[in-house]
Amino acid sequence: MKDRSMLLQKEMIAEHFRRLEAAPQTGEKVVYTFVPGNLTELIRSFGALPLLPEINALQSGMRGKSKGYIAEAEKAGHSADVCTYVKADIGMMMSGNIGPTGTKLPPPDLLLLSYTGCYTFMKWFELLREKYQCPTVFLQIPYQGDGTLLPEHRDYVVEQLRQDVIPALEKVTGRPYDEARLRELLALSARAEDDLVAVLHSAKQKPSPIDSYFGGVYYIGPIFSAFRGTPEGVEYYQALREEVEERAAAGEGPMTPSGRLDDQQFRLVVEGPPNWTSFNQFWEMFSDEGAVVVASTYTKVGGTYDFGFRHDPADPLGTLADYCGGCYTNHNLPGRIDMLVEYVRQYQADGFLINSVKSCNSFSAGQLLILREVEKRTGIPGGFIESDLVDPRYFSAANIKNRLESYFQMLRERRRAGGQAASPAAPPAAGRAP
Amino acid sequence: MSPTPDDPTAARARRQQIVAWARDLYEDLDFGSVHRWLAQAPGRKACGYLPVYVPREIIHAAGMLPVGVHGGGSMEIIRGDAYYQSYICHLPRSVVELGLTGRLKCLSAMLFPSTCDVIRNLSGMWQVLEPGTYVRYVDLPQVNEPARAVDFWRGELAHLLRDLSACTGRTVTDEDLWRSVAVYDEQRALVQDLYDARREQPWRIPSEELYLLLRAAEVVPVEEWLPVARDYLSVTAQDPGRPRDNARVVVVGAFCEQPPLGLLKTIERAGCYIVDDDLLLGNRLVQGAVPRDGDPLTCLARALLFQHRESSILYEPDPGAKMRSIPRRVEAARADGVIFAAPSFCDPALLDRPMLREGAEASKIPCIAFKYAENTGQFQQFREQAGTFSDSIKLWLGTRAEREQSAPQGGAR
Amino acid sequence: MRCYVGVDLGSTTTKAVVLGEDGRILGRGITNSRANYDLAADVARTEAFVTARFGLLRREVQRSAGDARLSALLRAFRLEQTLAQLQRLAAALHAEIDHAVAPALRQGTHDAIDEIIDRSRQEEEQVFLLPDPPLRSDFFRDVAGSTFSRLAEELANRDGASFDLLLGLYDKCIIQVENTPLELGFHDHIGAALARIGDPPEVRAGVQAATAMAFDAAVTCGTGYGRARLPFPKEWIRSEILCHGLGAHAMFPRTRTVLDIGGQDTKAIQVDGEGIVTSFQMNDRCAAGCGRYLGYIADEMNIGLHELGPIAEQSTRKVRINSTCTVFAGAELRERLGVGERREDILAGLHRAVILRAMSLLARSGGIEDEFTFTGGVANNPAAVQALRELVEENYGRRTLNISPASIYTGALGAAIFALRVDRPGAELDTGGGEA
Amino acid sequence: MTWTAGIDVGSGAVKAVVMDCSDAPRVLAHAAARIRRREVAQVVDEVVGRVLEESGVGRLHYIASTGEGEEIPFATGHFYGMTTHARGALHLCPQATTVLDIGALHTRAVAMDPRGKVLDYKMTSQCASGSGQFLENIARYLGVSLAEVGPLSKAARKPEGVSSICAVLAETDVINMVSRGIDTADILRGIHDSMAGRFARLLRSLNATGTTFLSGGLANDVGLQQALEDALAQDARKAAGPLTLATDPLAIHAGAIGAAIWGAFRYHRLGSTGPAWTSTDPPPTHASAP
Ligand SMILES: Nc1ncnc2c1ncn2[C@@H]1O[C@H](COP(=O)(O)OP(=O)(O)O)[C@@H](O)[C@H]1O
Ligand SMILES: Nc1ncnc2c1ncn2[C@@H]1O[C@H](COP(=O)(O)OP(=O)(O)O)[C@@H](O)[C@H]1O
Ligand code: SF4
Ligand code: SF4
Ligand code: SF4
Repeated sequence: MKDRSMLLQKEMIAEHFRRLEAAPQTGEKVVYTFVPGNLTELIRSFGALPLLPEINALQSGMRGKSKGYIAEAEKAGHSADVCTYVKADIGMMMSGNIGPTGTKLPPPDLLLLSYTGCYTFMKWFELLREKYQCPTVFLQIPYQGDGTLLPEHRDYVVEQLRQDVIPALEKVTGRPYDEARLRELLALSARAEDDLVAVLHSAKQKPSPIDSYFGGVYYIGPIFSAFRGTPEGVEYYQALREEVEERAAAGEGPMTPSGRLDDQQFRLVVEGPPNWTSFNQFWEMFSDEGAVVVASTYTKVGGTYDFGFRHDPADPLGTLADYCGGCYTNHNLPGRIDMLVEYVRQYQADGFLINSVKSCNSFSAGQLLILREVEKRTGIPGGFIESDLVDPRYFSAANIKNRLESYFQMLRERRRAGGQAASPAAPPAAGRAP
Repeated sequence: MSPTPDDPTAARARRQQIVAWARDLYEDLDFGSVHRWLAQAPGRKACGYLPVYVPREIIHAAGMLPVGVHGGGSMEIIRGDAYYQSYICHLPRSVVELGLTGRLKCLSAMLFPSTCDVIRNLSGMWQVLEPGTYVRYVDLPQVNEPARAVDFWRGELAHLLRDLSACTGRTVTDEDLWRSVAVYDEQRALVQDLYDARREQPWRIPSEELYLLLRAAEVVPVEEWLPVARDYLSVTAQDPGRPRDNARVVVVGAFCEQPPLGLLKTIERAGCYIVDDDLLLGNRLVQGAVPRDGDPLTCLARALLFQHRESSILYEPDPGAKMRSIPRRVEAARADGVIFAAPSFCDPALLDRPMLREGAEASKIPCIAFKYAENTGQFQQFREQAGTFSDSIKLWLGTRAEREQSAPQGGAR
Repeated sequence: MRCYVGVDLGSTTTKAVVLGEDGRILGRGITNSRANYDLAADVARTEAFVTARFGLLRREVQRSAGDARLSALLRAFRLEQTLAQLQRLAAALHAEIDHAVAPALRQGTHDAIDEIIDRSRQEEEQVFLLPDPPLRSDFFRDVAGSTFSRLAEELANRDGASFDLLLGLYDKCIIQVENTPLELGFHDHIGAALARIGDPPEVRAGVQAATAMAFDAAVTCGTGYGRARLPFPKEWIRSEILCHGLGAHAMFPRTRTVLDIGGQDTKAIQVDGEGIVTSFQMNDRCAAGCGRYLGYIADEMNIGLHELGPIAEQSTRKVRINSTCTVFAGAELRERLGVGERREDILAGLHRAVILRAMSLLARSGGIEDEFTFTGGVANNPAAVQALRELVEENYGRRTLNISPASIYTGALGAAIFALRVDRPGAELDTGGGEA
Repeated sequence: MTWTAGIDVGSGAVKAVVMDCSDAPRVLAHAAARIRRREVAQVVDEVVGRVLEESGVGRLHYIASTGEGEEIPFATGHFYGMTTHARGALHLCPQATTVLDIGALHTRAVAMDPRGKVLDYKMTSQCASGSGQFLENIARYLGVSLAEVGPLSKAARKPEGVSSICAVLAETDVINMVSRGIDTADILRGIHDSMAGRFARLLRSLNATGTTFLSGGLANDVGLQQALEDALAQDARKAAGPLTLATDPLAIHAGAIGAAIWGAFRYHRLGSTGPAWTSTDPPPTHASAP
C-alpha cells in the first residue's frame, strides 16, 4: 500500500533514466552536475538533461553495489582515505556505467562543475574529464566565509553564468539562451519549493507526520536532482503535501521500517548525511526506539528553502547565484551551528545527533565543535555516531547500535529524573577544555 | 658576518650556525621569534596563515608579520583530537592544539586559504574558538579562464588589505605595496636559487637543511631571512661534500600537512636524493616576479592567475596538464623517479594521485607512493619502500647519471 | 536474603556485584570473558556469592577467629578451586594427547604433562603456605598458563620435549576447561578448605551459618559489551554508559566526570548530581589505546598485566609514543628496544599515550569537572593512573581524582543498583561510598 | 667457489640461509626461528650459527642482510625486502611473475621481471588484520596449532565472514562466533577468506597474470592457499588474466635466499674484496663483530 507520492517519484525517476539511456539516440544532451548548487532550471531551459553522479553513487550504495565499485576504483589507484562517492561513481563507470534503474548511462556532453560547498567536486570532475574527454565548465561559488554571500561574490557568480556557463550550454546544445523559458521554469521551481517547505514544517507538530531525515531524503529527491522546474516536480510535491497534511490532521506519524510511528518517544535533530548501504537497518535503530527525526541538515544540501529562499523568476541569474551560495555546506560553521540551534528550538527537539561520515570532510570536519556548541546553547545532550555514505566497511551495526542505545537510554533516564522535558536548565558540563 | 670565500672552517661553522638557528625556530612551538619581533616595537601585529598559499605581500604591506602555521609536528595532542574524528588528517588537530594552548595568541589575524574543506571548516571553527582574532577565509580563484577571475581575486586582495590595515591602523599606499611585492619577489628568486643549487649538487644541500631554512622563512620577517639564506647558499657552495651513489627523486604531494623531518631523512638515507618537492609550496606557487604593468593589486592578482604552477589546490582547466606535469617536473629536475608522499586522509593530494601517477607511468617514470602524518614516528615502511626503489633504480636501471653516459636500456614502469 | 545482582559482561573480563536490600555491597566476582558468555556470567556470579558468603562469615566470626585465620581460609578456598581446575585441565590434556598426538610421541607427552601438572600443583600448595603471597592475576587461565609455559620450556631444554606441542595442547585444553561448567561455588570447596586449615571450631560455626544462608536474587541487571546476549529481559539490560555513570556516582557521590578504560573501548562520561548521564563520548571504531593494547604489550614482554604499571613507574625519561595501534604494539616495542630505549621508559611512554587518547575523549565529552572518577580495569594500573594525574593537572589544574580498588566493578555495581531500582523504585542507596 | 649467507630479519621471525652461488645458486642450509619476545640480536646469532654449522662451509664471501636487518654489525651489505623477495621467489619458482609475501605483520605483492627487477608493488595498509600475527593469535585463542590451521580450514563447510578490519575487533568477532557455536573450521576459513580477499585485491591492483609465488611465513598454509585460489577464481572476471599460485617448502626463506644471491652478485661486482668470514674467525655474532 504505497503512497501516491512514492509511486509518482518512482515513475518520474524511471522515466528520467529512460530518457537518459536513449539520449545518444534521441540526441538529447546530457549534462553531469552536482546536487549542491545545481542549475537544473538553466540546464533544462536548454532542453538538456541533468545527471547527478552523487545520486548514482548513493543509489549504488542502496542497491549493494557500492562495495564492488569502490574496490574497482581503489584498484585503479584511488586511496582508501578519500570520499567514497567519488570512488563509487568511478567504479560504476569502470564497470559499464549501468545506472540505478538498470539502464545504461550516457556519457556527458558537458561537465558542469558547480563548485559549491565541497572541494572534492573539483577533483571528481577533473577525474571524469580525464575519462570522458568532454567539455567542462567551471562555476566557482564563493564560500560564505563571513556568514553571507557578499554582493561582489554574487556578481562574480552571475558574471560566470553569463560568460562561461551559458555559452558552454549554448555550444553543447546548439540552442540560444532563452531567458523567458528560464523564468517559466523558475516559477515552477518556486511552487514545488513552497510545498516542500510546508512538508518540512509539518514536523513541528506532535506527533510529527514525517521523518525529516530517513523519510526526508526521499522527499528531497526530486527537488535536489533533476526535477526542479518541471511539471512532474510540481505534481509530486503537491501530492506529497496533501498526504502529509492528511496524516497531520489525523494525528498520525510517518511510516518507518518498524511500522507507523505514532508513539514518538524522542524528537531528534540530525546533522550529517545518512548511511546508504544499510539504510533501513540504520533507520530501524531509530524507529525501534520510537525516535523520529524532526529536522535535519542533510535535507538542505540542495538548498535551504525552509529559511525562506525561493527561486525568483524576476531575477533569473541572480536567483541562481543566491541559490548556489545558500546550500547548506556553503555556510560557514557558525552559520551551521545557528541553523541547528534554530531547529532544536523550532521543532522542540529533545535530542540532537550527529552522524559523522568518513567520506565527507565538508560535513565532518568540525562536527565535534558543532556538537559542543549546540549542546551548550540548547542544553540538550548531543549524540555522536560514525559511519560512511556508501562504503559498507565503515558501517558497524553493532557499534552504532551500542551508541544509539546508550544515547536513548540516557535521554530516557534524564527524562525520568527531570520530569517531562529531557532538557534540564543547566547545560551539561559546559565550558571547553582550558 | 659572512665568511670569506676561502675559509672552509668558517664556512662550515657558519653553516652549522644557520642550521641550528633554523632548527630552533622549527622546534619552537611557542613562536618565540614572533613574540620577540612583536616586543621590539609597540603596536606591532602578526598574522598567521595556514597552508598552502596566501598573498603574503598583502600582510606585509599592511605592516604585519606573516607567520606560517604548519601544524605541530609530533607535539602531544589532546584538545585537537577532541575536535577531529580519526579519518581526518592530522594538521588541523595540531593547529587547534596550538590555538587552544594559547600558543597562537601572538597572532592578531588568521587566514585560512581554500586548500580543502578541512581548512575551510577550520576557518569557521576559529571564529568560534578564538573570538578575539580576525579570521578570514581566503577563497582562491578557481576558474576555467584566468582572465575571468582577475577582478574577483583583486577584490579579495583589496578586501583583505582593507581589513588588515584596519587592524594595524595604517594607510597602505601603492608604494608600500610595491615594496612588499619587491621583497617577496626577492625571496621567491632566492628560494629558486636554493632549489637550483640542490638540483645540481644534492649532496651539498641535504633536504633536511633546505627544509629547515624554508621553514624559518615562514616565521621570521622576510628582510631578516634573506641575508641568512644568501649566506647559506654561499657557504654550501664552498663545501664540496661527498656525492653518494643515490637515485634522484621528486617528492610530490606533500604540500599541506608537512612530513616529519625523519621522513625526509629516511628517504635520503635509503638512497634517494630529493631534487624537487612540494614542501611549503606557498613560497613558490607564484613563479617568477610579479608583473609591474598596472596597479599593484591587479598585478598581484594577475601573478597568481597567470603565473602559478600546477598544484592540487587550484583547478586545472587544461585537461591532461596534470598528467603531463610529472614528466615535465622529472625532466626539469633530472630525476630518476617520483615518490608520491601525501598526508593520510588528504583529499586534495590523494584524489590527484591517480592522474599524476598515470602521467608518470605513461612516461615510464618509476614511482612509488605512500602516506604519512606529521607525527608519524615509525619509518620502517618508508625505508623499505624507498630502499627497494633505490635498489631497483641502482641495480637495474642505472641512475640517470649512468644512463646519460651509456645508451638507455629498457625502462621501469 | 533478598538481593540484587549486576553483571557486566565485558570484552575481556566479566564482573558481578551482589547488593543487599539496603543497597550495601555483599559480594563481587570476576572472571575472564570467554566464548561461552553465559558461563562467564555464571562464574562471575558464583564468585560474587562466594565473596558474599565470606563476607557473612567474616562478620560472624571475625572477632573470635581472627583475621589471619580468615584470610588463610580464603586462600585455602582459592587453592581448592585452583586444584579442581588443574585436575580438570590434566584430564583434558591427557584426552587430547590420545586424540591428537602422533602415537610415537604420546607416551613422552603424557609424562611431560604429568610432570607439569604435578609440579604446578606443588607450586600452588607452596604459594598457599606463604603468609604474604605474591600479586598474581585473578584468572586461572593466566596463572596456570604462565606456570605451564615456564615448566614446558624447562622440559624442552632438559628433555627435548616440543615446546610448541606442549603449548599448543595447553591452548586447546584451557579453552575446554573454561567453557565447560565446573563447580567452583562456596559449598563445593569450603569443606576441603576448612580441613586444610585444620578445621578450627570457631571458624566452623561461621562457615555453617554462611553456608546455610539462602540468597534470593530478585532481579539481575546486565550490562557490558556482551549484554545483549545475556538471558535477561530487555528491561533488565542497561548500557555500559549508564552503569558506569551510576556506579561511579554510588562510590563517589560528588563525581561529575567519569573515565572508563576497559578492554576494547574508552568512555568519557559526564553525570549530574544524581548519577544521571548528561553526555558521553566513546572511542571510535579503532581499538587503539585500550586495555587490550596493554594486554598485548604485557604478552610481548612476557610479563603479567599487573606488572606493567610498576615497571613503567621506574622510568626516568618517557619515550614519546605516537601510535597506540594494538596490532602494531609489539613491533613498535621491539623497534624501540632495538634502538636502545629502556624498557621502563618505553612503557611509561605507552601509558602516557593511552591516557592521551583518553584525554581527548574527555575533552570531547565536555572536559573534566570536579570530582573526577577513573573506572574500569585500567584503573588498576598505577602507571596509567599516574599519567592521568599528570595530564589532568597539566590541562585542567587541580581536580579530585577518585579511584577505587574495586574500580573494575563499577559497571557491575551500576547494573546492580538498576536491579535494585527495578524491584524497589526510589530505594535509598547505601553502597558504602568510595571505600578504600 | 662463492658462498654467501642471507639473513632476513622479520617482525615475526628471523630466517637465514647459506648458499653456494658458484654456478646455479643452491641452498646449502636454512633455518628460521620465531622472535617471540626475545632479543632480536640473540635470535639472529642463533639462526646464523645454525646455518653455518649445518652448511659446513669454511668461509662466506658475502653476508647479506634484508628486512629489518640493516643494523646487523657483521653483514657485508643490505638489500631491501622487496628486492630480495623478488629474487628469492625466482630462485624457488623461475616462472613466477609476482610474489606475494605474507609475513607476520605486513603483506605485500611484488611484481618483477624475469631478472628479478621489482616492477611494482602493493602493500596492505597499516591497519590490517590480514597478518600472520593475527592468525597466530586467533589460532591460540581457538586452541589450534599453526600446523593444524590449514587442514582445518580446508575442511570447512560454512565459512563465517569476519567483518572488522581491525585485528582487535576481529578477535571479538571471533569470540562472538565461538559463542554462537560456529565450527572452528568455519571460523578459520572465514578468516582465511577475509585475508585472501584482501590479498586478491592486492594482486589485482598489480594487474598480476601468470604465476604468483607465495612467500613468507604463511605461504605453506594450505587453508590460505585454498582460500586465495577461490578468491582469485571468483575474481577472474575482473583480473587482467589467469593467475596460478605456486609455493615451495622454503618459501619462508625467500627473502634470505634473495639476499644471499644478490650478495653474490655484489661480491662479483665489487671484485676482489676478501671473504666476509672464514672458519678461523670467531663465529659471526653481534658480540664478536667489530
Ligand atoms: N590487575 C590489573 N592490573 C593492570 N591492569 C589491569 C588489571 N586488571 C585488568 N586490567 C586492565 O583492564 C582491562 C580490562 O578492563 P575491563 O574494565 O574489565 O574491560 P571490559 O569491561 O571491556 O572487559 C584489561 O585489558 C587490562 O588492561
Ligand atoms: N616455521 C616457522 N617459523 C617461523 N614462523 C612461522 C613458521 N611457520 C609459520 N610461521 C608464521 O609466519 C610468521 C612469520 O612470517 P615471516 O614471513 O617470517 O614474517 P616476517 O618477515 O614479518 O617476520 C609467523 O608469525 C608465524 O605465524
Ligand atoms: S566530500 Fe562530501 S560533499 Fe563532497 S562529494 Fe564527497 S560526500 Fe559529497
Ligand atoms: S593535509 Fe590535506 S586534507 Fe589536511 S588540511 Fe591539508 S590539504 Fe586539507
Ligand atoms: S588495527 Fe590498530 S589502528 Fe587499526 S583499528 Fe585496530 S587498533 Fe586501530
